[in-house]
Amino acid sequence: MAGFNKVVESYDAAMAGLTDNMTIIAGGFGLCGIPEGLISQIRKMATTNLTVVSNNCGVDGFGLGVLLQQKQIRKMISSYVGENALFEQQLLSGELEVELTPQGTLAEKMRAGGAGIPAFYTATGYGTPVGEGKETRKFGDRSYIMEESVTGDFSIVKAWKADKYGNCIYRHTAQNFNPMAATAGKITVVEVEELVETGSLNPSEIHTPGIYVDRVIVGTFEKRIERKILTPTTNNQ
Amino acid sequence: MAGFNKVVESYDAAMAGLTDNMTIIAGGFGLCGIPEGLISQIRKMATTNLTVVSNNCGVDGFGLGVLLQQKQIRKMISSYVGENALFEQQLLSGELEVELTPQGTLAEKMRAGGAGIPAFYTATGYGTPVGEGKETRKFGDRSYIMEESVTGDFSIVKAWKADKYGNCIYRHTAQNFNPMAATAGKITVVEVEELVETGSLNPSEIHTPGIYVDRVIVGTFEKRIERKILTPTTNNQ
Amino acid sequence: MSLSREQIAMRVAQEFSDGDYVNLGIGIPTLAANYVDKDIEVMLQSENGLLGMGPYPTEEQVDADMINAGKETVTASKGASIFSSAESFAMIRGGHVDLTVLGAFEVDVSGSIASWMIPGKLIKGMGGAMDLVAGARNIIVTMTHADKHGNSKLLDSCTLPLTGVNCINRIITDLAVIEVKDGAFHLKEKAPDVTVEEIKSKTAGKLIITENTPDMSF
Amino acid sequence: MSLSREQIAMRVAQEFSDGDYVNLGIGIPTLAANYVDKDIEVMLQSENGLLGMGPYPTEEQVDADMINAGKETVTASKGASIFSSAESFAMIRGGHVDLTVLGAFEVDVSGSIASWMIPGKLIKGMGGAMDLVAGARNIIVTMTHADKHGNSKLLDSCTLPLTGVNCINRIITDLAVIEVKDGAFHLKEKAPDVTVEEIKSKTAGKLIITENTPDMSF
Repeated sequence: MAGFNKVVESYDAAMAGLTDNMTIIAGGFGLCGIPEGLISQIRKMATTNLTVVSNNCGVDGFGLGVLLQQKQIRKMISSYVGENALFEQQLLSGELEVELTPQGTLAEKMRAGGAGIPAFYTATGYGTPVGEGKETRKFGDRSYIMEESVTGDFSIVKAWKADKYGNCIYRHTAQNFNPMAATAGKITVVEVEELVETGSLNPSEIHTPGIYVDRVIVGTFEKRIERKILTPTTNNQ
Repeated sequence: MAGFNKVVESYDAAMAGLTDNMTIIAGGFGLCGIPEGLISQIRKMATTNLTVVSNNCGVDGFGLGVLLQQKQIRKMISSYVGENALFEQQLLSGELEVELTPQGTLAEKMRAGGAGIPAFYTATGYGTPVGEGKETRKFGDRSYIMEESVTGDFSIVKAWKADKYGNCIYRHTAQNFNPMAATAGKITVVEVEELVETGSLNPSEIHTPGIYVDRVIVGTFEKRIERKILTPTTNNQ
Repeated sequence: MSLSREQIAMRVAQEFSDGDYVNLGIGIPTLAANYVDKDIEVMLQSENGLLGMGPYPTEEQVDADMINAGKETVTASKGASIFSSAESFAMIRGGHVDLTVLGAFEVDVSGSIASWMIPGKLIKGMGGAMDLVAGARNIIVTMTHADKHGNSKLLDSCTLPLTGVNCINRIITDLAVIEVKDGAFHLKEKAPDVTVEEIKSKTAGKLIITENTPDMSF
Repeated sequence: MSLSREQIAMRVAQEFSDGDYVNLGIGIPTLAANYVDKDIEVMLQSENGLLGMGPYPTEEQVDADMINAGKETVTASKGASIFSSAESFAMIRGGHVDLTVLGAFEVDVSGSIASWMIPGKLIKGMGGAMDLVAGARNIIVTMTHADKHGNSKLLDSCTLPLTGVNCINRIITDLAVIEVKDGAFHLKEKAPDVTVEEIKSKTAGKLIITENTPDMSF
C-alpha cells in the first residue's frame, strides 16, 4: 500500500518518464526558487527538443541555462530571457524558438492550465505585438485579448518544506511561479529542502495541496544569488 | 497621517457609503465564515434594492437571511439557496430575483473580478440551463461556455486575524469565499475576530494581502452552526 | 432483493483505489466513506475548501469554522489542507480529483445527468454539482434504478434539465452496476437475487447485457 | 540645467500619496523610494510576489529566497505579505496598485508607451511591464526628454513596438512634468533654469503650454 506517499529516493525516479519533445513547466523566478537537482537530472537524461515554460531561462551555466549548453531546449515560453549569452546565440542561429509572454499573463496561463480554464481575457498586451494574431474583445469600454492556458507533460517545482503527501510550503519570494507550475503538469515533481512529518504543517498554511503533486524528492541546493545588493552600511536604514 | 491603518471603530464607519441599488459581494459558505456584524449593519441601514453575490443566503433570521426580512435584496447571485422559507416566498411572489450560478463558477467569477479578468471559459454548465444564452466555444475536443466576472460596490468579508494594514488570515474552512470576495469589491470591509500587531503575521501565511482591504472592524461573532453532526461516541473512531 | 442504501455504499467503496482523491456527494455517496477497504487509503475532498476530510467531530471537537460541503460539522484528517473555494474548484475543474460520486434524478445513455432541478418544484440551486461533473476524471452516480412509481431513471435521453453532458462513467443502483459507454448502458454486475429480467424491465435506455452477469460481492 | 537622475527621482517621489501601494520599475523609479516624504507612508509592490518591499539587506540579512522583481536581494518591511506571481499579477491587473512608475523609450500623445523592444536589437522580453501598464490606476513614465542624439521621446505616435496603449497619465523627464490627456502633452512644470522653448524644441508630439509654467520644486 503506497497510499499517499509520494517520496521518491532518486532523481532517476523523480524524472522517470520524461522523453524527447515533451513540455516542461518550471517554477522559479530568476535563480530564486528553482528546482536545481531536477534541472541537473534533465541535463543528465539528455532529452531533447523540449519546450520549457518558465519565466526565465537561468543564466549561463546555472539553472535552466545548463539545458541550453546541450541544446536540449527547442522552445522557451518566458517573459524575460536577457541573462544568457547562450540563449542569444541559439536564438540568432535559429536553433531555439522563444515565445515571449508577459509575466502576469504567463503566471495566469499556468494557473488556468491547472484549473481547467482553457482561456481567459486580459488587457495585458492589447494593441502590442503580444496581441497580434489573438482574438480581441470589448467588455464594457475596454479592449482585451484572449489568452489560452498552458499545461505540461511535467512540472518541476522547488518547495521549502513538504510532507510525504506532497503538501508544500514555499519560503519567502521563492514562492513565485512554483504554486502555479505545480498545478499545470500531468506529472508534478517537487524538489524540497526539507521533508517534514505528515500532519506537522498547518492545513491552512499549505501553499500547494498534495493533490497536485505526484513525486517528492529531497534535494540539496546551491541557491545562487543573481544580484547581491547590500544596503550601504554607513547609512541609517 | 493615516498611512495604512484601516481600522474603523464603528459599524457605521465600516459600511459608510452603502446606498440603495448597490451590489454587495459577501464571503461565507452557509453560516460558516460570515461577517455577522456587517450584515446586521446593512439591516440597520435599511438600504434596499441590493444585489447580493454570495454562495448562500443564510437562513431565516440569521446571516444574509435577515436582509430578506426587510426586503432589502432585489437579486441574489448564488449557487444554493435552499435553506430559507422567506427566500422561497419572495422568489415566488416576484419580489426577489435569483441568478443561480454553479459554486465553482461563482468562486472563479469573484476571483476574476478582483484580478481584472473580465471573462473566462469553463466546461461547467455546458449543455445545461446555466449555459443557455452564453457563448460556447471548443478548445481541443471539449466545449466550454464563457462566463463573465463579477465585481461589487462593497465586499463584506469575515476573517480570523487581521493587522491594521488589512492583512488577513482565515480560520479553517471559514476561509471559503472570503479571499475572493475580498478582492472583488470597490470598497472591501473585513470584520475580524482578532486584531493583531502589524508585523506579527508571517508574510508567507497571509491569505489576503492588505492591498485588497479598505476597512477593518473588530466584531464579535455568534458563529451559529447549521448542521451539528457528531461522531457516534460508541464507535471507535 | 434490491440493495439497501448501506449495500449500495459498500459497492461504491469497492470503486476506490489506493491513493485516490475522492469527492462524495450528500447521501449514499457520503456513506461509502464508512466502507473503505482497510488496505487502501483515500482522501476525501470537500468542495467548500478541504482536502482530507475526517470523521464527524466529538462534542469537544465541534468547531463552527470546520464544516464540510453539506454544512455539517467535520474534522480534518492527517495531511489535510484547507484553502479557498476558488482553489477548491480549480482542483476540481482542473481534473485533479480522481473520482466523484453523486446522486441523480436521471442518467441517459450518453452519460448526461440530471440531478438538480425539477420544473414546477422550487429551485434550490446546483451548488457544486455542475462543477464536479465537469471536472472529475471519473464520475459515478448512485441512485435507485427506478423512482417510487417504478419509472426508470436510466433513460435514452434525460427529460429533466441537465447538470452535465456526457460525463457519467458508471451507475451503481439498488439493482445493478452499469457502465455507460458508446451510447448505451452496459450491465456489469447485478444485485444478488435480482434477475436480469427485472433490471431490463426497469431500464428504459438502451441496455447491453452479456452472458452470465456476475452478482455483486460484498 | 536638466535634472539629474536623483532629481527626477525626487520629483517622482512627490507623486506619492499617503497610503499608496506603488510599483517602481528598475532604474530611476526605484531611486524614488529614497525620497518618500517623511510624513507619509507608501508600500512598495514587487511583481515577483512581495507587497511591502524594504531596503536592501545587510550582509547578515542576505537571503537567496528574498529577492525583488529586479532579482536583487531585498528585505520585507513591516506588514509585508508574500504570495505567488499569479496573485501578484491579479493584484496588478485588477487595479489594486495605486501607482506604477516605469521607464520608457517613447510615449505618445494618446498615452501609449514603447519600452521593451527595439527592432534589430536582441529581444530580452517584456517581463511584467505590459501587465503593469495595463493594470495600475495611475501610471507615470520617467525618462530623459530626448535620446542621446537629441531626438524627442515624446511623440505624436510611438514608432517602436508598444508595451501598452492609452495608459500613461504623466511623464516626468529631466526637463519637465507632462500630463498626457485629450490627445496632447500638457506642460505642468519645468525644471528650474530650463526654458519653455527648450522643452518645446525637444517635444515632437503636440504640446499644450499654459502661461507661466511653474518650476519644479524640491
